[in-house]
Amino acid sequence: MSQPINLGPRSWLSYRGGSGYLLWALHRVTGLGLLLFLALHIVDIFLLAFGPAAFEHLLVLYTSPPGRLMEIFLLFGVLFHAVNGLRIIVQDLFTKSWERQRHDRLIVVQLVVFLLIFLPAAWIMFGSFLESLS
Amino acid sequence: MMSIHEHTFDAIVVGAGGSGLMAAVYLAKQGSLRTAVLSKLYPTRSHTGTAQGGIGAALGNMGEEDHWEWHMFDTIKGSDYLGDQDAIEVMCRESPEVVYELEHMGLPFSRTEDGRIAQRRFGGHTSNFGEAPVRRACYAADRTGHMILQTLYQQSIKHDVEFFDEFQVVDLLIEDGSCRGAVALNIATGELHIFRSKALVLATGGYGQVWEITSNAVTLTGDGLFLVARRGVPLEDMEFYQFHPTGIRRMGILITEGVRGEGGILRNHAGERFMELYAPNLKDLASRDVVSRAIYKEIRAGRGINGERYVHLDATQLGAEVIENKLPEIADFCRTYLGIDPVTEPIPIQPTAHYAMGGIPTDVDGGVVGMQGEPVRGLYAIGECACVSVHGANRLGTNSLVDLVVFGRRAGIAMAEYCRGADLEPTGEDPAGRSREELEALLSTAGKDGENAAEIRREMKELMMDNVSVFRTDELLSEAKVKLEELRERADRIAIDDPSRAFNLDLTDAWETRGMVELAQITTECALNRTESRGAHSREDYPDRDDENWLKHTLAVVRDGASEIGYKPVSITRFEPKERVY
Amino acid sequence: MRVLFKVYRYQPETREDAYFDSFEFDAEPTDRVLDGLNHIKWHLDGTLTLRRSCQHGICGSDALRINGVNRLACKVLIGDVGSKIKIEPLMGFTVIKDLVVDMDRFFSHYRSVMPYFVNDEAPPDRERLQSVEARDAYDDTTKCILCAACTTSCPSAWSNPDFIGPAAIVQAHRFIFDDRDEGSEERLAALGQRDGVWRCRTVFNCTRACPKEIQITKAIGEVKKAIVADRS
Amino acid sequence: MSRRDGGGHRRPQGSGFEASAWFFMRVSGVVLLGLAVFHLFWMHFVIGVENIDFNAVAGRWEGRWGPLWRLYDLALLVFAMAHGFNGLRYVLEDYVQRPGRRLALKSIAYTLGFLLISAGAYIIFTFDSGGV
Ligand SMILES: Cc1cc2nc3c(=O)[nH]c(=O)nc-3n(C[C@H](O)[C@H](O)[C@H](O)COP(=O)(O)OP(=O)(O)OC[C@H]3O[C@@H](n4cnc5c(N)ncnc54)[C@H](O)[C@@H]3O)c2cc1C
Ligand code: HEM
Ligand code: SF4
Ligand code: F3S
Ligand code: FES
Repeated sequence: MSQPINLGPRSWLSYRGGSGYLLWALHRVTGLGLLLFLALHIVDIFLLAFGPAAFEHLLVLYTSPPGRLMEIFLLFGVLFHAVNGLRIIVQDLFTKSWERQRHDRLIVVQLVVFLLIFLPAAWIMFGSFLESLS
Repeated sequence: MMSIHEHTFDAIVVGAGGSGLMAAVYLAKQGSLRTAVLSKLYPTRSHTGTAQGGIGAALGNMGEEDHWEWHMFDTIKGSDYLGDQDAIEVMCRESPEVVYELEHMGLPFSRTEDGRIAQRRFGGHTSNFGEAPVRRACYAADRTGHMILQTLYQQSIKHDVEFFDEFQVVDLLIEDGSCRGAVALNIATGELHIFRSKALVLATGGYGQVWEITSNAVTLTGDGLFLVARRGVPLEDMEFYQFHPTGIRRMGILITEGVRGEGGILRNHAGERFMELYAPNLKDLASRDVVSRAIYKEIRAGRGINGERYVHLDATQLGAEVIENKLPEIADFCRTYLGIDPVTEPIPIQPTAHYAMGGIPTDVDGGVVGMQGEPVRGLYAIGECACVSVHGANRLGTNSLVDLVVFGRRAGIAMAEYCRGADLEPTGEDPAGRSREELEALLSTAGKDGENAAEIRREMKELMMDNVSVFRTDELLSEAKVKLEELRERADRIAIDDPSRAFNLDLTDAWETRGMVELAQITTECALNRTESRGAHSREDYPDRDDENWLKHTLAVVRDGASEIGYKPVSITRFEPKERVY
Repeated sequence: MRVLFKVYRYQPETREDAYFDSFEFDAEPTDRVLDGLNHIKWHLDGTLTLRRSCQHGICGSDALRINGVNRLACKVLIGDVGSKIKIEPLMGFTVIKDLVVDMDRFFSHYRSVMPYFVNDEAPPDRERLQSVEARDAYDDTTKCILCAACTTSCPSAWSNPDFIGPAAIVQAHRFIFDDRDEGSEERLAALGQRDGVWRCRTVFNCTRACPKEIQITKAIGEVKKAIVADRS
Repeated sequence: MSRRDGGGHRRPQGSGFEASAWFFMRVSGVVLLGLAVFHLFWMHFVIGVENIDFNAVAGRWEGRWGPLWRLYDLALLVFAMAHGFNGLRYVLEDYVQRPGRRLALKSIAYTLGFLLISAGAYIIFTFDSGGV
């Protein structure tokens, strides 16, 4: 008789929830991304067991130009997830900060902190990316 | 063909506002009785939730002396001596007890410094028989009604009350002087349900939608009133309809009297505090009919703001703190709908149709009584749709909430008692037949040519606003009578758009429209009939109160489409009628 | 001003699929969005179906998705949302017809937190005393009108219908932080379950959606802390 | 309808696992903030990715501070994995509603997590460059 037409990922994406919604989605994506990277990382470390050749064979992955680019994404992910995670922890500690205005202000602070660290670091990494090209 | 479902209960409550829920909680507390609550809205959507200012009880929590007798006197005076004093005595005596009971149910009243229920001033409430304003209105910020509704709904859940949400009662099974149940439309499916019962209480609220500018919800269409009227039960004092002085201009959204209770002042175009003229003693806190008339007079004298049909309610001297803490909802309304900040700017207001003093005549236990004072067995009425009569010709602020809980409780107790001694009476063949025919006929108009229900409502609302509101004359009322008859005929030819069964609000809107036109007619008829001015009923052609001829209640019963009028004496026990000055 | 309403329609008795209908007409910027919808229903197309009652943001009937976010149609002015207005039913509930959704699950979650005052001691003759500060501790959450705007804005509730949702937590908060109430242990136990407060990922959509401006995420945070404190 | 659960909405009595998980996410988050960010900083800006090779690892794990580095890396491994896999569990709980499928996916995730931690720990404990 009735159909749940307003369900499903399409409508989820179209909801205009604002900054909190966006940050949450990014937190989730970066968290999962980090997990994926970490799994990979453990695998390559595990290759140490098979001696230098096996290990260093895979290390090219990290030093190649695409690897250098990925590194920037990695930094973005770790940094964003860390700063956002820290904000959540702080807010959970001081529940009052979940009030709307305070929350909005904290998000601005968080973005500033994130950019202050990320931009210079990314700049340096971008430099080594350019180097790796040559 | 609609399919029909049948249910049997001991007691049925129609309407889940403050009064209905109070009765339901009391019925449920009796234990063994099977009780059902039918409501066309989810219970928490009921209009009781919009009540703002407070509930009156002589608790004397604010360091001022107060007595229920003073409350009784104020109520009687406020009613312009038309209220039944035995009933008023019951209400004012029981109100402290019921307010404590609400608190014990968890209602989050605002508090005084020493932890007691906080109280504020309200229009017409005085100490020592009219001497000076007294703080009697118990409040929970400015959402007292919301908290009452929520608390009672919570208690209903706690006591396992059975709810039929979004079931609209469309007929009452009243036969041979007794009520045997009701027929309801399950809005979600469009199916009819027959509910048989030993006792049934109507708690369907007011009918403010009859007027254009109103504080009432679009769903306050007076269903309970026209349902009983159609079954030959009289309606009492329908000419007394209260216009609240301070509704937001054009929208009618209510600005609680609590604003004036906290010190807000009415001002005309020149910035003058004009209430000093009309009520030198209580000024802005005079009773509502007095203030509404004063505003109309200012407007007529060209002293409305910019010469237009409104004046200002000035709350700026209250300060930000009082406004944010004690009147947060009001501040929110002003910001949302008017784009103004009440802390710094005056609020544009005009009188708004607000409350029906009249209704289904009952005794002090909610039992419905007929034309000759004979009880209608098994039928009860409480809340705004009932007329006990504790409000007489004009209700004091805060007294409706008292009325709901005091008489809701009494009716609950009385019904339980009645159910124990009574048997289920049989209903005739095909009890849902009438409703089915009526609704099927309306449904079959879907998509055909006919009158638009919304257009009929619009014309009726404008007419009632112009002709049957704060000031009335023979001429205006007679004109309204003729036009309403036309509207009623047109209402018979309504054609709807929506042919479907499930959630057909087009259908119920049309059905309600017909009922409202009938109520507008009864109101006009009674107003035309009463040739005096008393309380909210103000006849310019009969400006004085006339106790000799009119110290009596009107009873109107509809026979063959026309109202017949009878009378009932006023119960006067303690306070002899006096001139009413504030 | 000229306005264009794009309204979600679903009329299962006459047509199988859901679709959008457009209505163009003149309105005042100070009109409520609900006034626009009423105009459509009353004068353009009587089949349009939505719940509404009080018309001033108190009854909680008309929470809808307006231009992508949950709002009460009677608490937004047309002038504030612009001339193109898209109206959809609340997300995550089954649609019954047009803008009307089935609220059963919402109320069943509400009921699951014991949303009523519990104190079995015999009450005093007069009121139970409560200090102004103690009363303030739960003032905010008493404002809830059960409109469901919050729960249906929450990604956690969209994907997981068993999550009791912010509205039920708000209702529980109102009692947990009322010092007269004694049922909190049971309430906290219920809220500590898998589908209780821990499903809240602090997305904050709820707080932004609440028409009564209740600080919902804060209330949820307070409940979480109370549970953790209760356990340690 | 029974009184206390008010309307047939029954759920299993919990052990407070979710509360602990929530708490752990906060604690591990703070710990990781130190460990992971420092790790990243060290590897990228102190050592430099281009300089990392088998010898670099050996130098770190077998040098003067070797045991401490191993401990550090073990902590990082365990915390990051536990934190990350609990995060993955959250995501699965949120999006996988069918009980059977949810259980299956969670089992796979836990197994994977266990394998990864074991592999990482194995290396950390047993690494021996053989004196290269
Ligand atoms: C804006 C405003 C502010 C107010 N402020 C105050 C105040 O401060 N103090 C005070 O004392 N009074 C106040 N009042 C008055 C008071 O709130 C109302 O008179 C009172 O709430 C009416 O309650 P009730 O129980 O009679 O009905 P309502 O609360 O109106 O409920 C009516 C119920 O009947 C149901 N119903 C109606 N028709 C049908 C049908 N056909 N079938 C099934 N169910 C039906 C509805 O669903 C609803 O549940 C105020 C009123 C308004 C409008
Ligand atoms: C750097 C310091 C880190 C901090 C401060 C941090 C903080 C947090 C916090 C507080 C949460 C909980 C969010 C919630 O309960 O809603 C979280 C979730 C998560 N974290 Fe981290 N984290 C960090 C590092 C990592 C790392 C290294 C990984 C990858 C292995 C990771 C993966 C995840 C995942 C997958 C989630 C779940 C996301 C979700 O539920 O939406 N985190 N993090
Ligand atoms: S918390 Fe706010 S949004 Fe949620 S139901 Fe209550 S009033 Fe509506
Ligand atoms: S949107 Fe949902 S995740 Fe939490 S903060 Fe609000 S309940
Ligand atoms: S109609 Fe009541 S909240 Fe909008």
